[in-house]
Amino acid sequence: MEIDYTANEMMALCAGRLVNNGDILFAGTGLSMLAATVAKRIHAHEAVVFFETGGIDPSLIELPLAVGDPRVMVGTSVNSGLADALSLLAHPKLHTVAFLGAAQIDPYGNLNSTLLGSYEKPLQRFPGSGGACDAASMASGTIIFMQHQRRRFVEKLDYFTSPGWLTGGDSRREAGFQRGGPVAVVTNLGLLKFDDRTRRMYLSEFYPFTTPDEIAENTGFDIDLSRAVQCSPPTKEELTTLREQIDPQRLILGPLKTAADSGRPKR
Amino acid sequence: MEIDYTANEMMALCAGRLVNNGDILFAGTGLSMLAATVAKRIHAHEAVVFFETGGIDPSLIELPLAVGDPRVMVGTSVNSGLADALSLLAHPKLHTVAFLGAAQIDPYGNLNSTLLGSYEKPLQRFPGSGGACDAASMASGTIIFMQHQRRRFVEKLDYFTSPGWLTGGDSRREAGFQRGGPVAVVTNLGLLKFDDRTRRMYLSEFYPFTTPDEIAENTGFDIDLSRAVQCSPPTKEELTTLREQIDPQRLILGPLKTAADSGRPKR
Amino acid sequence: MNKKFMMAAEAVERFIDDGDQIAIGGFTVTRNPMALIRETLRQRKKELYLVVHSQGQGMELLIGAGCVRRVELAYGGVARFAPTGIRFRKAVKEKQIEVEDYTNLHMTLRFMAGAMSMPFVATRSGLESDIVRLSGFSKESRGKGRVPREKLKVIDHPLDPEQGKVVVLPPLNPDVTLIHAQAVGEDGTVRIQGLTFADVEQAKAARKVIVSCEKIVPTEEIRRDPDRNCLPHFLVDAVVHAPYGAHPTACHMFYDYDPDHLNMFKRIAADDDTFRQYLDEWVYPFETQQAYLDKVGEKQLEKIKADPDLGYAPGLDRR
Amino acid sequence: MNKKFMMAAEAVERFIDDGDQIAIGGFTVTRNPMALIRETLRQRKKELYLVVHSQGQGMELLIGAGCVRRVELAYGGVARFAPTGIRFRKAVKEKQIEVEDYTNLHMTLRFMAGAMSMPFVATRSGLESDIVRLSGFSKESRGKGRVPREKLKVIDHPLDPEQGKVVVLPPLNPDVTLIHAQAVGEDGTVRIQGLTFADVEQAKAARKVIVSCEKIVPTEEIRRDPDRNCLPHFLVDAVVHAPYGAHPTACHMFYDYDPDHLNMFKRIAADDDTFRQYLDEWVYPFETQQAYLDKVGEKQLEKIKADPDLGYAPGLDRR
Repeated sequence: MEIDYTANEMMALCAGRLVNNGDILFAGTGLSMLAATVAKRIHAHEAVVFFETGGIDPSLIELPLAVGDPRVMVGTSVNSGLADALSLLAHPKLHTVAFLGAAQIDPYGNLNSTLLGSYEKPLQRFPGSGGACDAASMASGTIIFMQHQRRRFVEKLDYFTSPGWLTGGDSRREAGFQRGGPVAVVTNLGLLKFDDRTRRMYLSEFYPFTTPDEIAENTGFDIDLSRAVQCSPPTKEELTTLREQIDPQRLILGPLKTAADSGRPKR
Repeated sequence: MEIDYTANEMMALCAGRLVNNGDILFAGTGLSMLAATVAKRIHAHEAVVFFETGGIDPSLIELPLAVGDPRVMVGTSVNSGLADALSLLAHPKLHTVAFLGAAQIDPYGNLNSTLLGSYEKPLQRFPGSGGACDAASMASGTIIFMQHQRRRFVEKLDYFTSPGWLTGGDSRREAGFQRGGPVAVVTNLGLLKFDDRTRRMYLSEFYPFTTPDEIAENTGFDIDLSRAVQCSPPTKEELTTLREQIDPQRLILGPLKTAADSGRPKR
Repeated sequence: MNKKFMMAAEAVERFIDDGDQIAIGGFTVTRNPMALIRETLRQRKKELYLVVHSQGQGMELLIGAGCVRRVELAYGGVARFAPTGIRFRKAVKEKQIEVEDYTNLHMTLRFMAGAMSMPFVATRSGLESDIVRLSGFSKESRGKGRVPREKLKVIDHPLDPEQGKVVVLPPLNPDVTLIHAQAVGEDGTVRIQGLTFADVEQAKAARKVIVSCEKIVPTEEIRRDPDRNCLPHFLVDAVVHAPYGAHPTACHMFYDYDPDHLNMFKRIAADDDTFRQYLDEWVYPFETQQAYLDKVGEKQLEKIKADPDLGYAPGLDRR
Repeated sequence: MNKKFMMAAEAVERFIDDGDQIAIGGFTVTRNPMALIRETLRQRKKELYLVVHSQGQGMELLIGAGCVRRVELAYGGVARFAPTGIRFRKAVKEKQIEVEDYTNLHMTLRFMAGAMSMPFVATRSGLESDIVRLSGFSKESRGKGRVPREKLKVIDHPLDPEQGKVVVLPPLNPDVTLIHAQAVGEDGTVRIQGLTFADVEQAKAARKVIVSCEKIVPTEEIRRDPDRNCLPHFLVDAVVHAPYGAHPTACHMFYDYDPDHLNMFKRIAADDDTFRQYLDEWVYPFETQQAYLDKVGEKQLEKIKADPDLGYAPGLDRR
């Protein structure tokens, strides 16, 4: 490898490459903000970032650490509130793409960010939907960040927080959703997409420092590897933009170690 | 009569006397604004006036000629819009009183401000509800201004725009309204109220320059006159406030002629 | 310059089609998007389907000039200048237009539902009234084009039957919304000063949005104070710089309504011939807003100019 | 002085009762009404029923100190400082509180419905999810006190069956809403700067509203620019002047969140003993906001002070 990079950097860039010019991006903090920002700087100049809290297209001079951070209220087009911002997700004239994360994902991209165990007897509590279920229900598409671990990629969710492709096929539209569904899952090992017909997850790209087999091993359900290709490593431009312009303090990127070190989940 | 006054002056003051301190007043323009303002200046200092357009408690340095007049946007507590303002009407912690006018009224205070004839074959079109039906549906009470004429006080409305006491008795609450109903009708001849039990209109006060019989003659349905007393004429303070402080240009009060002249409807 | 910025002629030609459902911002005598409406008349748009709450002078011109087939509204009047809109009244009586009545809250909630992608919206306002009981559009038109399948429906409260009946209303998503604002940034961000009426909901509900404005300001300037802004740039399709673009209606902080013009209009509006003369004199000849303003005259514009503290023209003779 | 103005101690004592349903404004690490919440802890209010969208530090204290019995929420976390609220997580696991989950849009719409007296509100968000399928409160509690008869319901679209299923949600009308604002006029008019989150809807929906604020300004001043105001005076029941009243969360244009305090809290929150020590050190002793600020210290307040152009503290070490 000519340039050294971390798994976090690869994830941010891999997700950023999925953004199209003109997309209206519903971002959280963390990697999603890096992905959105790097896409805007490199190839999707007219993409717009907004936050569920009401900050629409902020200048983001400093990286916000929360979607309610005062840093999302500066240089915006409009400072509004939750009602306005969450409504944008569903706006028929916008192509809205939401970045989401979760504790668990199933083969159809449905997400759990609420709890482990059962609703009656929770073993572990997470924060809950926030706006995630809203975004998953109403955006034109979602891009999901996950740590790639068997206990997170599960056949059945402990709690179904946010709708993906439901049970696959046409089930999402039949349930009453007017659009949307997961576009991709970006993990620390690779990029997963959903079959156009069955809507089941398959491996689309594996990072240069992983293998399809390693990914299958870390996935808690059967996953189609037949379409997998190697992901292009970060370009110099991508890495420079990310490191020097977007997160120079590595607040989100974290320590600079090699991808091979940082990318593999600890088990 | 010691002080000369017009029917319009009598109407504004008579309605103003019905306002209680702390009432939140939904005003239109015209007489309702005079009534609200005179009440605020004389006895209901903490009453608040707001407009359906979103102007909440404006200073009203000059009289607005429309509820969307830029004069309702100055010195307000909040400049908002229709959604916010119309929602205030129903606010459970506020005692909201709405001033309304109409083309027709029936014995239970239901109003028509939409048309004469039928919906299929209108003979004459009026502006329509605007916010009147909303106020009649949701305010704690309504005070209605009318010109007292047989063709306006009718047994059956040509079009039912705004709900009053419906068919009387408990019908309003049974229909699903949570509060409200007409408190009084202020006309150029007198003040009419609604029986606590039957909710049918009766004559409460006749102006010094009219008689109960004249009022009955100008009412298109049977009206109970048995409870009628004479209305106190305007006090000097009331008239001075109205003429000198509120409408010195007589934009709404109109020409200064005696009540006996101006009060009687032309037939 | 941002490619959204264009002349009224281009905006109306590109974004308004015959038969479109059109929402109009403003209220009776304030912030009617008159420059855009005059251009719509000039381009002889036909069969328009207006959806408004309380519309005044703008609707008078559109209906009077024969551009309109259908109207959903709560109120048609020009305040004290014409408590019932003169051309509106005439068109209803002569059955030139089909009308369906709602209340201001109904229309506002329907725009809000459209703006927020709510499937429908519920209220208790209007129970038992003819607004709820009677439909103005024919059965045959129902469910076709933009005419909603049902005007509205009265249903039992779905969560708590003890709460009785409620009215449910369909959302509105007009083809085009026309509004007039005080300022637009070079990026397209919109700022309205004073009351917003339902302009924001109307614009957010629309498939296409045309905004005319008093002034265009640099992006940095409009974004220095985003608490005051009401529409993000990416929801706006066309911006037309039109000083005095609401004349003869008012624009808070810029100018008052023009009582002379509105009184003159009132005198001529009832008669078809004098109304046509009005259009020939005040509407059709002007390809640009500037040409129209030259016709109005500097003296008149000065007369209605707003006091910078009050936002209107104090002492203006409004009789 | 307006009789609505009072100390936090009086406001909490007069307007919050044990068992009340309480809405809290702000969002995770911003504009949590902390001064009011600390006073609520100090007065040992019990059995509170919180209704929030995304609540952070304020809910952590209320739950941690045992003031809370029930919560309806969409999100319980303090952003990067505690992606899941530490005391919230613990209380759920140990079944000290009953929880019912919604989404941010659900909660916002429910507050909006309460604020606007809509009988209920409809959305497609959450169809097929466990948020819609599962209820967290027991059957026995349903319809009692403020617990809605139904958490929500999935129904067929009442106006157009072709549009399929929709979720209908009950309005919220909390007993009390607590918010922290930048400024309140001497008349009680409230101004929030920056994002309003759902504070305005929460306040309008409430039976009683307590507002703490950074500064009190003359009535003429706050009414000189009413476009910026968000709550009319007559909807506000108590105003508490509390500079830095959102600390350790942020208040746009006044101060940033306090990373030192929040990191310290994160370290002590998981353990019941150290958490109790925190309360004894940072909450219970202070009868006034000033006493609390003395404890925080001038140096720390200076460190988080906002830059007047940016509204936050640039370069603040936020690790």
